[in-house]
Amino acid sequence: MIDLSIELFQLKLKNPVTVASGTYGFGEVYEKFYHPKFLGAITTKGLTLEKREGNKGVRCVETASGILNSVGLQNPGIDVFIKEHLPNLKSKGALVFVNIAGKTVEEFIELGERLEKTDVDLIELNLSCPNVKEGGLAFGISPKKVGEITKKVRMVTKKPIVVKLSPNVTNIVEIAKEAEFNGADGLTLINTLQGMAIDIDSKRPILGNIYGGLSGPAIKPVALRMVYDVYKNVKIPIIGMGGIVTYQDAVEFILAGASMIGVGTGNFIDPFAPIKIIEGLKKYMEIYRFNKVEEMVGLAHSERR
Amino acid sequence: MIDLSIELFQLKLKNPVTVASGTYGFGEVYEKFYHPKFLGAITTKGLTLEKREGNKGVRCVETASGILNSVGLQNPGIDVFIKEHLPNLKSKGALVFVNIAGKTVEEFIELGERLEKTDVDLIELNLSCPNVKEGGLAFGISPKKVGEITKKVRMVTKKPIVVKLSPNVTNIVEIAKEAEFNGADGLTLINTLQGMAIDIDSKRPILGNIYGGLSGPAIKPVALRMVYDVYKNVKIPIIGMGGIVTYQDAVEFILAGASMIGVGTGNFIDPFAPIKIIEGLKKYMEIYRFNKVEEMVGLAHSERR
Amino acid sequence: MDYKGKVISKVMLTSNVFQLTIKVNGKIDYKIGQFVNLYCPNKILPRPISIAGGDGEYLTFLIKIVGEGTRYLGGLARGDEVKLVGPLGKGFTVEGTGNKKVAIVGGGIGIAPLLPLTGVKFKEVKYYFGFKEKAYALENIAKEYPLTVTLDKDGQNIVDIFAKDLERESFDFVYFCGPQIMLKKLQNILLKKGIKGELSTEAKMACGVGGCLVCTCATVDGYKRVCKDGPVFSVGEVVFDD
Amino acid sequence: MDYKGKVISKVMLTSNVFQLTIKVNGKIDYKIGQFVNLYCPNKILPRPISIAGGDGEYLTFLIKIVGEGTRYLGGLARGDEVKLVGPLGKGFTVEGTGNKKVAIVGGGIGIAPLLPLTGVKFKEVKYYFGFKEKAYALENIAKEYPLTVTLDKDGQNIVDIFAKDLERESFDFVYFCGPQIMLKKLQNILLKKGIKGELSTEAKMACGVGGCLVCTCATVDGYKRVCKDGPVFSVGEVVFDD
Ligand SMILES: Cc1cc2nc3c(=O)[nH]c(=O)nc-3n(C[C@H](O)[C@H](O)[C@H](O)COP(=O)(O)OP(=O)(O)OC[C@H]3O[C@@H](n4cnc5c(N)ncnc54)[C@H](O)[C@@H]3O)c2cc1C
Ligand SMILES: Cc1cc2nc3c(=O)[nH]c(=O)nc-3n(C[C@H](O)[C@H](O)[C@H](O)COP(=O)(O)OP(=O)(O)OC[C@H]3O[C@@H](n4cnc5c(N)ncnc54)[C@H](O)[C@@H]3O)c2cc1C
Ligand SMILES: Cc1cc2nc3c(=O)[nH]c(=O)nc-3n(C[C@H](O)[C@H](O)[C@H](O)COP(=O)(O)O)c2cc1C
Ligand SMILES: Cc1cc2nc3c(=O)[nH]c(=O)nc-3n(C[C@H](O)[C@H](O)[C@H](O)COP(=O)(O)O)c2cc1C
Ligand code: FES
Ligand code: FES
Repeated sequence: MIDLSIELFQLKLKNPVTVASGTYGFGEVYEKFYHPKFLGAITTKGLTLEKREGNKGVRCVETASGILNSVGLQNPGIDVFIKEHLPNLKSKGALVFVNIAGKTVEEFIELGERLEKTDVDLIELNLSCPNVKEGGLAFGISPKKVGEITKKVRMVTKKPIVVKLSPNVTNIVEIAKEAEFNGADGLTLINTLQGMAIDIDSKRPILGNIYGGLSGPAIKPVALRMVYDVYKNVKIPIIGMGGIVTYQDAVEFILAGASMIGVGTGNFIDPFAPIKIIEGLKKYMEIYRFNKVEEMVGLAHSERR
Repeated sequence: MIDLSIELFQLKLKNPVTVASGTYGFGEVYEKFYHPKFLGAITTKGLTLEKREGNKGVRCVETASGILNSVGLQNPGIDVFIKEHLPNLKSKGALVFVNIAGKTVEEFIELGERLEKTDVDLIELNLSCPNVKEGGLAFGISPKKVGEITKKVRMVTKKPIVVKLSPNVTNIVEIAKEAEFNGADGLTLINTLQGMAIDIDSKRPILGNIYGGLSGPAIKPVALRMVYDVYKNVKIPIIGMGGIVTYQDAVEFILAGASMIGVGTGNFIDPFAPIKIIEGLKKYMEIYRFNKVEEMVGLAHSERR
Repeated sequence: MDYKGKVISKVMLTSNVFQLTIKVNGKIDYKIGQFVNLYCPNKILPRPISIAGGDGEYLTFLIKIVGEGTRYLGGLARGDEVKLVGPLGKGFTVEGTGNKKVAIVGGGIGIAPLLPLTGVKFKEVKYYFGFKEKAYALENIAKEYPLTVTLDKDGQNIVDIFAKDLERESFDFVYFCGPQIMLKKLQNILLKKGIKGELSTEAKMACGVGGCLVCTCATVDGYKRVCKDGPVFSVGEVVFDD
Repeated sequence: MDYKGKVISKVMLTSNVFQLTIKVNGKIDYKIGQFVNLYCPNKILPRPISIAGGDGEYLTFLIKIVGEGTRYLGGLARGDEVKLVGPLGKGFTVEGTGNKKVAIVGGGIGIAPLLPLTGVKFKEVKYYFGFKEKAYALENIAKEYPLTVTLDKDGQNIVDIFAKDLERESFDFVYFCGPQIMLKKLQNILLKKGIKGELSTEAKMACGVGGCLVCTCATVDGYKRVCKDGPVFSVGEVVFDD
């Protein structure tokens, strides 16, 4: 019998499929398509201490097989989330992964403390947002900062912590190791690649924020390479994402070393993508006689078979 | 009157369009489509001191709006090039940019010395090939090495030197500045992004070399961002490339700060791409009343107009 | 929420505006002003398009070709299939307007979401539909829809014409849609006159369902999602750029 | 070098193999064994496809659907346009074979580049065309082409059958094409027997014209480009993987 369930981060997940932070709101808007409980977990939009309005002007452009976004962490603030969104989310019977973004190390600690008292299931440290001026990418490119933040949040919470890494770095393995060494239970990769687009008629950058984060199928080869490299060098599980739309994409990431996968831009391309991926994974495992997802994780590293 | 000619690197170019190294051979194979003299310049495949066979196994996969290649610098060696290919190339009346790749600093110097005695028009230092074990990317991610190699090649040749940068870095601006500081006449960006693909049936990486370099429209937003950032921080001209297929793409790069553009993967998508880009540029300049390419370079940086 | 549509007809109304009628494999119970996401296989994001008419089983759209997505849609022919998701967004308020004198003001392709209002009973209704190009207008649009169309006069656009009428005539409620600049001008006029109304606005979208926050517009209560909290907003809600 | 083709007919020969005939806006003067690059708008790289027949103004292809590019081509219908570049590559040597006894050995879709050899005068010629699936073969292929087709027998593939014939019969020259494993086996047999011949091989391509070096295969003289130095190589030239 094929069993998609997987134990990760001391949690029992129905399946290895989640949604990527920022593409699914707080779980309520996709309910018209399918019940959130079918997902392995829900990952929320990035949350900050205070409410944020996000960036001005155009926030999205479509590019070849990808999109650039520059939302800039618009969110109602952690307290509103805990009071207004979390109870509803938890009542759906889904595991809730909460993505947090601090402007300072202290803010990360504060965010961790506030979540510790709630029933969220996992904390994802967003050390990689390319669309904010403070924190975000500035932290994510520094192995030292990544280590420090991981360690300090680790001290204020017993919940599993996953560190979300940026691909905009020379050496993602070094940063991944630093997170692992400082107590991360897992890693999420990748966040978006920094990019931009120019309107040749107005002759100006299209996005209000000039820069945006590139996501979608275009970046899949880059994401896959990073998952593959990081898997070779760490022992903690990886949540892989970046351009996953079909179950075939998901299988590639699992074979590269992801224990779990996230669907981001894929939700826009097909609102049912996560559900179709779950069904497709089952079919694939049937054909290749895998019983558990764990048997597939990292298989691309083994010798020719 | 619209004049596409541009003076760069102490050279007078017919137009600002070249081909990206490695996608055009040594200029002879595209002759059945159009005469090479119509291009602003031809850029050759990367050359090494000794002949190289390149990588084993599958060397190319198509990805969403991109391709991964892992040729691994297959080439006949600099001497064969100088003896057999260069005279033919020069006889075509095209300017010849030669892309070189050394395994060591000394090899770069040696390559520069050998070219100094020839009539090649420009030397492009490939400090960014992701598909070789020694040199290549290993040099390109180190500002110090980039500076050192630029400086030492500078000492052995009077020809213009352009340094080709890798996008697989945290801070491309820092590396660009190092090249400028050490005497580069220009910069080419970007080389390919490191990526990979996995065959879900065989469960193995598809490329013989596991990793490949991602090119094509998929990477355009990333390339554009890097050209834009580097332009802000250096004074030497930039040859922009990465996903350019149409004249609209070319205009985006010029507005971002490229004085010249290169067509790589675009040649595979449409063998006439460089020619259509030249024609399209003319049309665009007509519509927006530009007389010289120089007037457009970097315009996206100026205030809203 | 997600459907397959079969193209029943495609009529070019001008060189770059067409009317597309599809039959849905189901019934879309829509409110006037709502939109659907039409998927274009040559693009990764769907294209938001207002429902311009139809009973829900049949749907009509009025689409202007401005880029690759709409070009694909313009290439559809009878019998072709198109994937869609909807209805999306908030519609116009049409409850309790039976005793109101309303104006309906549309600019260019902005008339699309307003067209189904032709089926609503108002005490009195006046249409102000303006088009830049001649061909765009009267002959073809009016032929297809049961409308009296007020055309752009030289030098004056539809807002100018409406503003002039406002000097000697009054309205209880105004529905409007069109380019941003028109929305801004008209909203200012209505605010000054104290006339109520609703407008439908646009923003570049990704998800179309409220999940990604790329489609926000500034409002007096902070940023709101055009796809979910709009595209219809009350007069005075949206804060337009300068 | 670059042409527009208009689809004259598309005939499904099996559930995933079809014959495509196009009329070119010009005339492609091709050598047997050469190929063209067919552009598929849903993919960025063109698809290399052997010329399986035609006078150059009309061209016939035999295509197996294996992925998105070939699926697109399989969806073409009469009247559709397709962009192509060619002829590309080196063809088979057919000069001076008029006094030779030849065998033509094809496996599966590998018969495509061999089909135009049916128009060449040889002293004597024997065809060995093998197919895995029944449906793939005889009835349909033979109906379309003037061939005697030797079919796979249970447990034996076409190379086995040919090898058995070689025990009691000899040939001067062998043309062959098919899966890599078949090329390797057959080349070994011919080398051992000292029989000359040419094979057509495959590699993933990008440019198709010799500029990018992604399509190389190992040969006794080092790596060569399949698109430019091949796809036809002499027996003994290509060094196959283990
Ligand atoms: C709620 C909502 C309802 C809409 N209803 C309709 C409708 O009923 N009929 C209709 O024709 N369109 C409608 N639109 C606009 C339509 O969604 C866009 O025109 C379409 O997405 C453009 O896609 P594209 O691929 O053709 O162009 P893209 O390639 O995305 O854009 C091409 C170029 O056109 C510009 N552009 C984008 N949108 C517009 C626009 N609306 N007007 C002018 N230029 C534009 C872009 O900036 C770009 O420069 C609606 C939009 C929204 C948000
Ligand atoms: C010189 C040359 C001549 C050719 N002539 C013909 C021809 O006449 N008729 C024809 O049908 N094909 C021919 N091919 C093969 C054809 O080019 C490929 O099948 C095609 O490019 C696949 O494109 P795709 O987008 O459908 O599949 P892709 O999406 O590119 O690949 C889909 C899957 O199929 C696999 N695959 C790729 N090629 C093949 C193959 N040949 N057989 C089985 N699996 C494959 C891939 O590894 C991948 O897993 C020729 C190839 C070459 C190099
Ligand atoms: C519109 C949008 C908003 C995003 N917001 C966040 C966010 O708040 N926090 C975060 O960690 N990542 C955010 N991301 C990044 C995604 O979670 C994901 O890492 C990235 O998009 C790559 O995956 P994909 O290609 O499947 O989209 C956002 C991405 C998009 C497209
Ligand atoms: C098949 C192939 C071979 C390449 N070989 C080289 C090379 O030898 N030297 C080099 O500097 N860059 C090489 N490149 C990188 C290109 O020159 C270019 O920087 C890159 O492909 C991005 O541009 P594009 O998206 O237009 O292809 C190669 C790229 C491709 C696709
Ligand atoms: S388009 Fe995603 S929130 Fe509106
Ligand atoms: S495909 Fe480019 S050299 Fe053969």
